[in-house]
Amino acid sequence: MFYREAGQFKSSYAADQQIFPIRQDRIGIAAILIAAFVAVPLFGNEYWFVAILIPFLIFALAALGLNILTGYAGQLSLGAAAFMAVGAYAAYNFQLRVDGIPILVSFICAGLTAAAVGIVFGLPSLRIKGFYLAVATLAAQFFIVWCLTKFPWLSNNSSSGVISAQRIIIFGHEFESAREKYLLVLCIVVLMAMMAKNMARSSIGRAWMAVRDMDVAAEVVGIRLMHTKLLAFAVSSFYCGVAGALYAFCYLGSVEPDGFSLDLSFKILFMIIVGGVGTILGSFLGAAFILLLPIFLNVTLPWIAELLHLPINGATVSHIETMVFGALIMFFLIIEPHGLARLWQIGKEKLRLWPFPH
Amino acid sequence: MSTRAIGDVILDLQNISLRFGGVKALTDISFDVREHEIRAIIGPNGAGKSSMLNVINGVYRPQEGNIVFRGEKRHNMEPHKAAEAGFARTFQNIALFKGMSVLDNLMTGRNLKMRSNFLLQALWWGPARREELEHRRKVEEVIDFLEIEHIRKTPVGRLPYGLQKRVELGRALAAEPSILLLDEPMAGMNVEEKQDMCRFILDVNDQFGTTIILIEHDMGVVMDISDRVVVLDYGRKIGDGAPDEVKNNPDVIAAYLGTQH
Amino acid sequence: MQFFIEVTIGGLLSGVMYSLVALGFVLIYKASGVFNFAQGAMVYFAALCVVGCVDKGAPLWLAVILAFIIMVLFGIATEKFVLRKLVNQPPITLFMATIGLAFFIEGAAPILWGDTVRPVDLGIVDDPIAAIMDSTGMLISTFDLAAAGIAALLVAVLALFFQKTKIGRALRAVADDHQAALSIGIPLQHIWAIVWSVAGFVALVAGLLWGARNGVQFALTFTALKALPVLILGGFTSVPGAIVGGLIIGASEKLAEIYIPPVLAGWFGGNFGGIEGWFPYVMALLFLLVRPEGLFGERHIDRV
Amino acid sequence: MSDPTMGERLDTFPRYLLHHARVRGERPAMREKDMGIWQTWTWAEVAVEVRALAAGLAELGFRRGENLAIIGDNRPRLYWTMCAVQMLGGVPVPLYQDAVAGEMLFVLQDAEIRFAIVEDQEQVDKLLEIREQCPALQHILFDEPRGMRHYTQTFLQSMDEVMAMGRIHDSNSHDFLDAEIARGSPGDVAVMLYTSGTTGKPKGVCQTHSSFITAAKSGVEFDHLGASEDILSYLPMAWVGDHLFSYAQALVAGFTINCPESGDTVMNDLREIGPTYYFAPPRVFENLLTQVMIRMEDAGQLKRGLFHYFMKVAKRCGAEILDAGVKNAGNVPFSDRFNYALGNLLIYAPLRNVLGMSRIRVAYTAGAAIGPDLFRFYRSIGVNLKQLYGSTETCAAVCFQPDGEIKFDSVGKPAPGVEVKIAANGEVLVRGGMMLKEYYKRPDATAESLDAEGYFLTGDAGFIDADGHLKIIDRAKDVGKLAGGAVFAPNYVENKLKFFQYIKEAVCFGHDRDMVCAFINIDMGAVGNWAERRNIAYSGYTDLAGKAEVLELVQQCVEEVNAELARDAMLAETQVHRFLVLHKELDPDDDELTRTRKVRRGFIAEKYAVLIEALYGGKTSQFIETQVKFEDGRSGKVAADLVIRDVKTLPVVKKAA
Repeated sequence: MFYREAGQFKSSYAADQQIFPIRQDRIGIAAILIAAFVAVPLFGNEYWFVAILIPFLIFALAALGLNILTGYAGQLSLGAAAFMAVGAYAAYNFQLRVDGIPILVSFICAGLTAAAVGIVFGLPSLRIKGFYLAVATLAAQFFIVWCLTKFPWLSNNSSSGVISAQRIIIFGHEFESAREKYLLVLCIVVLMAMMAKNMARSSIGRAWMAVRDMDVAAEVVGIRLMHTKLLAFAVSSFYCGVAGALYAFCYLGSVEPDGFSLDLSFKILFMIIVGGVGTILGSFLGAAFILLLPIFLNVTLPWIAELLHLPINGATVSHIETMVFGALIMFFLIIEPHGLARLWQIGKEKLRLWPFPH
Repeated sequence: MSTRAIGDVILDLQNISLRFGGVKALTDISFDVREHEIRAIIGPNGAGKSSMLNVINGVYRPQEGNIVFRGEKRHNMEPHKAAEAGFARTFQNIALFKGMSVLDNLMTGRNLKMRSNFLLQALWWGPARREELEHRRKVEEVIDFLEIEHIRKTPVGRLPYGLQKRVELGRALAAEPSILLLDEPMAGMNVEEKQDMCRFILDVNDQFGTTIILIEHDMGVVMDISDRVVVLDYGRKIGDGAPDEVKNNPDVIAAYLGTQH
Repeated sequence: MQFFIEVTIGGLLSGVMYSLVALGFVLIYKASGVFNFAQGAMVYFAALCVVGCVDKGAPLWLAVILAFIIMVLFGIATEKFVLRKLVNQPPITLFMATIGLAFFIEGAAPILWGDTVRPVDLGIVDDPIAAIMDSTGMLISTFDLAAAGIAALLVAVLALFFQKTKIGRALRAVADDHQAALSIGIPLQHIWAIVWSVAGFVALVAGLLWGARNGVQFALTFTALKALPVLILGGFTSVPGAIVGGLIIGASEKLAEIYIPPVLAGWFGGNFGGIEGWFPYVMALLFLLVRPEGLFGERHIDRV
Repeated sequence: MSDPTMGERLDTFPRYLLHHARVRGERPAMREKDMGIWQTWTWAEVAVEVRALAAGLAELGFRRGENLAIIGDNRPRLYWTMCAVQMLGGVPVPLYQDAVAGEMLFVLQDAEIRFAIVEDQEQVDKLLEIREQCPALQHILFDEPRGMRHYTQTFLQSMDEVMAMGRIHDSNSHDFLDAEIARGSPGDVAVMLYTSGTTGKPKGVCQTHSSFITAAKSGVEFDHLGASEDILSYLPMAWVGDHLFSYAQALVAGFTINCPESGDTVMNDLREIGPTYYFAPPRVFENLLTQVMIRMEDAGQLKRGLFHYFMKVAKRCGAEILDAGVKNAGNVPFSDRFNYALGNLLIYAPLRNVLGMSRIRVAYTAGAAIGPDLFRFYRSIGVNLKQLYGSTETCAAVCFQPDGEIKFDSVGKPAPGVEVKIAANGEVLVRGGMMLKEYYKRPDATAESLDAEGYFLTGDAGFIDADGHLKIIDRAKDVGKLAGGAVFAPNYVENKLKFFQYIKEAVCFGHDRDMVCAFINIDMGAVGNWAERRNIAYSGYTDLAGKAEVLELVQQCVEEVNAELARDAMLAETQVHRFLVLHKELDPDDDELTRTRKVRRGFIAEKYAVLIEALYGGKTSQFIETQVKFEDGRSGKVAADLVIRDVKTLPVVKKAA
């Protein structure tokens, strides 16, 4: 309906292959970015930054990472949280042990460290597929968290592996308030989302999808499986690693290895299932959904319970939360396996064809 | 029919044998392929035709035999090395990348020729961007050649069977192969689609001088378009030669009469 | 040496329990190609059902029967509301659906039955067997041995069920070839419902044994995580594989837990306990690289 | 504004081209969807290409005054060919690209074609087929080299080759072409378009630069077209309309023409380009509307409800609001304006968008009568659709409907500088700067079509109404007179009847009689539906056509037509007095219709003489039995008792003119 595309013709490949070829999309994205960079910092309050926006962005980044591996390259991973942990601890250690290293460089190094670990655990993917691989990534999940707990050097000898993130200083300015941290995270996430989108529409993205859709055919057209899969592991882990570093530095402040549990990995997996496997947009939608759902339940459940005069306590709410998560996953897989992103896609197609039916 | 000159032998298959566990798929098969020719492999179902193609471009490793390609002798090919050497192919059961558009499927055919690394691609930086646009142009030529302009941006999964086959040929052509392996390119098509496909195959052979090895069930088509024909039956070679020779070969006639389908 | 044997036997006996959970996986995988991540949750749920019924005053035998009925109903419901809707989806999607199912059960079970840790008394004492202790000085628990016996019995029953009954043969037909099974007139949906019920029964037995030993608690769901490496080792489709794999994993993780941390501590200093948590995985992974199809699995050839 | 031509003599098309190359060299002159994107050529680039082509043709020996055939779809290089030929003082002769070889033969021979420039292998093959019979044909140039590798004939050349040759030639002696262009004069023949000619052989209409430039200018000024217009060129190049819009007006106004990727993708390409200026025959608009209606039937409840509701709003006030926007004199109530604005947001604008009509400033239709409902539909959703009137001989530029003065049944007012008068027999006569020079090699025909005062005889009958609008009512030769002396245009009345969806065909009689009577064919689909909704059971056409309810329905339609006719003093006498619904559908297989579905009135009158007698004899019913051919070739008989009904007629309203 609002998509009026008549007259938006492309007279060059550059115009045809831009990220948002439709003018209305470009306007929409510009509006969202302006809102995120200008309006939100101006009007947002502490609660919004700390409890919603910062974790949303960080989880979206982690989901993006997992989506590259699972959604684009088709390699199911149950160990996303472990790579976040690697990122968090690596950033901490780079800050701790390398004198005068800029924090952003630490973040990049954290990502690279996670990427290296990712490659090691991606090696089995050359021989095994499907849930065999999922089991291999579970190995990463348990092994990495165990290592972080047991090797005191990694946490600078703190008890049970807890680390406290250092201060964030960039070009002499300290990012202290939630608003500043939000802006920092936002910049990084927007940049990395853009890069992910670029990869997805380049030869590397096509190679990933080719491997995902039909690996034999991919090999026959000359795509090297090893290189492609390992790169997917590396890039994915890089994204998760940076997300982990931000998780520690911009969100929680101090983290422990057990915080990066299998549950967190599942949560990120749920984000991409709900949001949409194999889409950039889906990572954001999924992260928002999975993050907001518990908040929503926490607000509404007691209210409903009161209405029905049922006893309810915190534990029950968390059980219901788990249950709803599980039901939702099944629901999405059955009703819309491509998640919210596909719903948006369909909605958009409808708007483009309006008033004709889809 | 055409004016292209058939050249020397570029691919020579020597005594190829292939087994799956205890099952013999191919037994001691030898034949050669000359540059620029259209070489057909025919035979009843289960004769080992597809296995033969899979050996040629390295999807299967034969237990015995050698493959001599452009004078270089080796025991087996690797799929991506074969691709680098100029082999491209289509599959009997369409092996397109279902989640991608026609354009993207064809672009994967050019992946081998794309040089910029993923970092440049992530930044959509100069060379990566230029490369992407350049290859898009090449792919558009293939789209134009195969007359599939109208489905350029359609996800391949939504296309009817005949068009999918054409797109798969397009993906192979996008790689600008020197040898094209076609596994039943016309299976399941209606007459009109078959004619189109025949025309495309002949045009490819004629315009680009591409050597073509093809498996096909439709005998009329095979006899019409191929220069030489190999006949397989139960994994053995029972005939080899020009279409007319093969047609009159008693073994071939027996094999076909015995296994009408 | 005696200690080594003691640890090994202890490990083998707990391995039996892993086998039991893995068995549930194999059954479902064989019949429906679904990799059921919810098996662990089903163990927890089944055990909770028994405990819950006992709490409400039912005798143990009745509680077990009630729990079994609940598990059958659960199996039917799963087939009807989840699996049937996901026919023809790729295996990975089904796998993720079972993760969802696991969460659903893990959330629903404590709401239904409460979330406190509760014991279950099967009437088997958890004491060392005197005879063995007297003769060899080794501590072997009566309970472990009984559990192993029950597991062995269960395997035998299942084997008979598969070989001798009509349903069992139908199940095997489905496992071999869905098309073939359809063509001989077996409704696939019934088969799946039955398989899930059988898996529920296996989960019930496993839940009782684990619960009797460690108390019925949320940690039971982790048994699924232990069963995964067992499956990789044994092969996804092999009942004997699940048993042998379970024994190997059980024994080796106990041995690793005992013998490796001191070595590491010697190198790095500190406490390196908890190797059990990941050792089976790493072992399975290394094994995968050598033999991707598992000990008893079938080698798969990609037809192009 | 000062003189934009800066003293140039803009009196031939090549001069216009060079002018635009100078004045707006960087603006797009042409686009073609090719290789997935809209390939664009600026005016400067086009000028270079055209020069190369012209020089190449000169090298090949193309001479001043020669004719050159152009055959192919709308492709930039074929348009360039026209201009290149004109540069050399030659005459381009575009042919219909879908004609078979045999049909092309006459034109090739008649125009003594020595050079042909064609699109592709398909057209080359056609020419090769008839080459023996065209000894004059010496050079065939093709645009698309695909499939041409094995054509070894030396007279076949690719345009690329010729243009490459021309580029060298032009750069070596730039003056040559400049001199050729300078030699051109406005009185030279610019293009020759063959009329299809319903009788006899086609005639080549010679149009000069001057006449087409005059025609183009009048259109451009009439609708204030500027250099920023976009037009989609998809109608045959051999047709005068395309030549006017896509060539003459584009060159005069300097706007952009856009060529679609292929015939199959026109709709999509239309949507992408979103032209600001659009032309289509009524049939295209009708197909589009049908598609809209069909697709809307599949829409969900809500959307369908919205659509129908707002369509009603649009029908009530849409056209008025469009006119009011132009004239600022609307007296549409506020509630309607509000409703329409809402409808525009929800339905009309999105609908225009999906049809590719969002940006249209002016759209024209011509060539056949357009139904008022159809016409009203497009205007009511905000597409400024208008009608024009003209023919090949008059460069399709006699009358245009001015903005804000749209009448559904007129073709508008004479264009600036065009004189229109009505001859005594009702025929429309035209005089102006846009008229043909002559018919090629046919002085007899030329003389026949021009009268002593230099008026062109259009062959159409019509009249000019009180507001000065020209109304075309029929072909002049079909117009008769009632016994009372009133002009009777059967086609006009029949068309009015046929605009009702329930009436498929109508045949009116009345020449030399005292009143008009009609045969009606109902539309099986529409009436069948109508009947089903009313639970009227029927077994087939004959049965349905005989139902009293159906007759009542048709009678209402006829009465509405009568009411409309009564409003026009000129036509009021020709109201339909009596009618019957035929027992069988008129069918080309029974020779009742031509293959193009035109009524063969004479034949029908003879075949059904008994029915006509009954109509005029005042009978209330008549039995008839007719031989018919079935689709499978068998023949049989259809018989029925046809009811003849009298229709209410209205007294003639005498308007004070």
